[in-house]
Amino acid sequence: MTQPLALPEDDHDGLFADSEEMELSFGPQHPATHGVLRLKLKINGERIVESYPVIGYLHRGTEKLFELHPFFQNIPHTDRMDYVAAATNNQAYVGAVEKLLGLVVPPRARCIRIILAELQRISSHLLWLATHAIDIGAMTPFFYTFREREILLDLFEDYCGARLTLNCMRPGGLPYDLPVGWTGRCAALMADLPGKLDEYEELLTNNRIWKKRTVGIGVLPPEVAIDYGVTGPMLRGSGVRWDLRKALPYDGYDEVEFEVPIGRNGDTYDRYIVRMIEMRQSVRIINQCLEKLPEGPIMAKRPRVMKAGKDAEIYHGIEGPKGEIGFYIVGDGTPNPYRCHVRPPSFINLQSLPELCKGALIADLVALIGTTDIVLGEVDR
Amino acid sequence: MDLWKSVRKVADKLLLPDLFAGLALTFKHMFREKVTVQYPEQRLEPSHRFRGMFRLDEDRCIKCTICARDCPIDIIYIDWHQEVNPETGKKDKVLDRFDIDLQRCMFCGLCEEGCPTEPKSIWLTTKTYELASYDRWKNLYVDMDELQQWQVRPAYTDEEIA
Amino acid sequence: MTSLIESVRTTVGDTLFYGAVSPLVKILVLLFLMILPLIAYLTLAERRILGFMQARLGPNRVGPWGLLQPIADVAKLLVKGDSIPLRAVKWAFVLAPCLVVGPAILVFAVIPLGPRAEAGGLSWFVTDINTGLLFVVATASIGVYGLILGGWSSNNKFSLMGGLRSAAQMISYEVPQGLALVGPVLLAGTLSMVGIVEAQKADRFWYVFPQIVGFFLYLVAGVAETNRNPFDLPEAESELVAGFHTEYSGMRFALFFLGEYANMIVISAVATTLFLGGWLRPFPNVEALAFLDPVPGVIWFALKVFVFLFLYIWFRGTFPRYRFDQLMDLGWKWMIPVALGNLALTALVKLLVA
Amino acid sequence: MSDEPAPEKPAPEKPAAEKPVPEKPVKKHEPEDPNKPLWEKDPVAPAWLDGADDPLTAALKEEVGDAIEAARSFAGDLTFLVRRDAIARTCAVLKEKHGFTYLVDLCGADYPKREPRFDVVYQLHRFSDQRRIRLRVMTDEATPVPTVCGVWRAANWPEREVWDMFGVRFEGHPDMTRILLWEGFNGFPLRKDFPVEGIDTGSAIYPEFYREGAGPVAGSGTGWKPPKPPQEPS
Repeated sequence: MTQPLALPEDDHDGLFADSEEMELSFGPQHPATHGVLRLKLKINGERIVESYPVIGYLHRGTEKLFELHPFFQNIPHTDRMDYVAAATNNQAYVGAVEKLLGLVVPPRARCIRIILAELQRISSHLLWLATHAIDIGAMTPFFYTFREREILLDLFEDYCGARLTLNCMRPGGLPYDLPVGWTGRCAALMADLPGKLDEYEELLTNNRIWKKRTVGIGVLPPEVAIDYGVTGPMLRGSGVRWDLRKALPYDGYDEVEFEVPIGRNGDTYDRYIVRMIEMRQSVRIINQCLEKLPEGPIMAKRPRVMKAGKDAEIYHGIEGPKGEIGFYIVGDGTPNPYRCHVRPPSFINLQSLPELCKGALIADLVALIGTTDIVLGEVDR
Repeated sequence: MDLWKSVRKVADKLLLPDLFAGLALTFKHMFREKVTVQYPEQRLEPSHRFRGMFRLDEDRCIKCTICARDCPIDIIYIDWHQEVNPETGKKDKVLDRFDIDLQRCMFCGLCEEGCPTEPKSIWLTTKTYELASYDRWKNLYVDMDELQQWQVRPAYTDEEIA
Repeated sequence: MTSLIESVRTTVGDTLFYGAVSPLVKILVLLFLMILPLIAYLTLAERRILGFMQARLGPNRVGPWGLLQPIADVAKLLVKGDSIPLRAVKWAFVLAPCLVVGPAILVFAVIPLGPRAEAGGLSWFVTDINTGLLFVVATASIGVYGLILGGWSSNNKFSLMGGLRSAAQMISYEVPQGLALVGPVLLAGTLSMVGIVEAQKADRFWYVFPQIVGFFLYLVAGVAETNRNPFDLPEAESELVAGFHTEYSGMRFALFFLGEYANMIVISAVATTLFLGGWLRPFPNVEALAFLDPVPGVIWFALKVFVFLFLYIWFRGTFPRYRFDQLMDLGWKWMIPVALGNLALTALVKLLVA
Repeated sequence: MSDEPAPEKPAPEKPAAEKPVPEKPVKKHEPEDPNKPLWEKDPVAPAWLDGADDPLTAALKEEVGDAIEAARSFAGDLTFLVRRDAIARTCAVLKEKHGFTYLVDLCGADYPKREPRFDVVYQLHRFSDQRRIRLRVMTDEATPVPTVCGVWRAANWPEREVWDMFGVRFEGHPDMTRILLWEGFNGFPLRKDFPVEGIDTGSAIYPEFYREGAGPVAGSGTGWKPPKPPQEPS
């Protein structure tokens, strides 16, 4: 590798000889691609004619790793897929394993799981808001949201000892009970959070520049959204009132009251509003759970070595912050999963990006990457 | 009503209330308390359950190697042999090697969770987070003695280094 | 002070003194004691104020309260490797930063920091040409060549797009900016910068009051001219990585940086001179405030400039970024018609009053 | 996990750190108390049930005939084994007539001991009654599976992923290229015979510097070679 990089003969810098179009490689080292997404763009001036996402720069073979370890050892690996929403990844995985083994989770564990998952949803949405805003050029919400996210992560740290890669759930229940005083701190934050959300909204929601940048950008009609398999806030932003927490309730979500917000036009602004309301609804769910937190065990009775039945297969999906995160697990009678496939919401949602940014400008593209709320750790796994 | 609406629309166009609301918010924040932690001088106390650097208690350890087996990435290396204890005359397991390759450790805590002794003989709850180092093999590959004596973080501030 | 000036004047003779020595000394003082330190500390102020707005502290490690940070920055940028891309157009790549900084600093020649010389003293400006404002507008518009050249010569598509954006943006916004500047000129009846301030003194009010629309237009256009948030499209870091200066590093990057901040100060200084009465104290027509008269004019001037600079930073801390076509919309469809209307109204009023 | 009985050992006080609450020891060989809550009973793993009497099975058998080779259900999810060449038709029927408009997931699985060795698994969702079903298709290395990209656009990337990871090709797919790995990668990593340690990743990263098969990590792999060179997608 000592020889200097040989330059190709003049290739007109990717300009097509007979047209105005230019090829632009957007990423993987680009500040707005949230990691290592690469988009091959064909642009005419600043207008995008065609885009082709290139992914896989963060591929770590997680699904192969799953096959090598017993069920419980895979939980830390799930943390590292969507690394800003580890609790929901854990929840989806242990949910699938529980379904496979027939484990029943005690009510206290279920309630704490809901609290953790909703805290994680808020923290993931806060991070999304921070990066989305900074993509569109508003720098300040980034710091405000991180201020609150820090307190949230402190709660996670108090509970399980980690801030991002939580490893906080086990098949059949939870590894730890809540520490003393945790519920009080959580309730205090929940009382504080709606006011902080108002602050962010004051900076963005009515701001005419923000509206100009988001209203009518990247419209995704509901039929197209369903056709693309888009889930989560993106689907709800398109006006489909579908939330797995309501549709196929898991971990006792049918016992709490909350509303599922939907958008009207399916544009970037609607998705922004949907996520903002979702955070408020999460606060509402957490408050209910803190109120009714039952006493009792936090771990179900489970076999010492967890083995799936021979030829057993299961698919279990939950509502993650970014959409449906599901695990398809095949068992073969050993303690390891025979096959464990992840349905990553970011991966499927990212698929709709070329459709969204057809005819958009480069400036819209960063808004659209922000609004799809991708985490490349999950896209590439 | 239409008139009122159009008046408001014009006022909205001219007076830019939304932009001024944002400006007011950022201006207010200038005088609020800051959240920055001045790191080397101020340090945040990690929570009690914080998963940091490992500790090992060799006397408590029963050499069952469950921690090594439970580790998802196999970074705990344990060798032991049996030896007759001259005092009691019983056969005891003696650790030859208990190494942890911290470079790859992801601090999941499954080793601690799997440990059958009570209290645990390997634990991560040491409230330590300053593990950065200039020499990975020297400082991030810890053996048995280091695990037992390990209690201070590396020197960081000027006074500590001096 | 006065005696020193007098002794120098008698030694070298009047012609030489007023023709060479005094301007040279003024230029050196202006450049090295005022503009460059101001720019350096403006970067620090921006980072600190932005930090305060964002619930954090900003740089506070180098020196007391971080006051030596700009010096550390300059030292860092000076010793940093200065790379030129293999296929860049070298002469243009090297020339571009100079083209940005040079004109920005040149403009200060005609900006009056204070009143004309009293007997035996020196005036508070380098020179007063009777087409001062024209000089300002003309010189400032050279800067855009630097951006375009820098963007084009880097041989990077992001740079190229940044350069093109800056060209379109700065040319578009020069129109409303120029039109907004005509208002005070009409009121003052002169293009000389000193003359405009003196006219405000004679009229006994700042021109911001009759020209409030023009003032706002100039403010917005000024933000756009300096490529600052919310109009920082040419270097929009989330879209174009760093826009026209993506490939620049080390001292060349520092020059672009310098140019941007110098331009901010220029815009603020021009706005101060034309709309806020330059070195005049607030409300020059109110006798009750006469106790403020002993404060030197340059202090008032500096205070007004700082208010503008704070506005720049404040905007950056608050607003999202416009999109390119929306920026053009705003410039051509809103600001130019409004500026023309404002101009017509001003002319009409002036005609009727006279 | 490891609930081995802990030998009692006199141990000094642990440092001030909260420990997880120890799980209650579960005694064995005791008659189960029927009133115990579910989570204290021994877990009952779900089992396969026959799905032939499901109305959907009957309706589907009528519409696509012998395309449905088997219908079973596990833990409430009805699973159809569909004939390979009829999968696109079956999916279209399910979408058009039965309202399964949402393709949740599409993935592959490798059973090397079986013939044919690969499965492609489709998870379908119906919004009207929140019903989920699963389709599976068996295939081998040589035979491509008809694509369902025409039915759901959501199938595009997952099908590419299955090709990438298992080497199962999809007929009629608009863009049958590798998605997570790069073009020219030797082998299919999620196959059971692919070594976990990895292989010589070959070239195609820097074709101007490295020959085919002489990539940057040459020699560090296990020398594993795929049974036959991967067929380039047409």
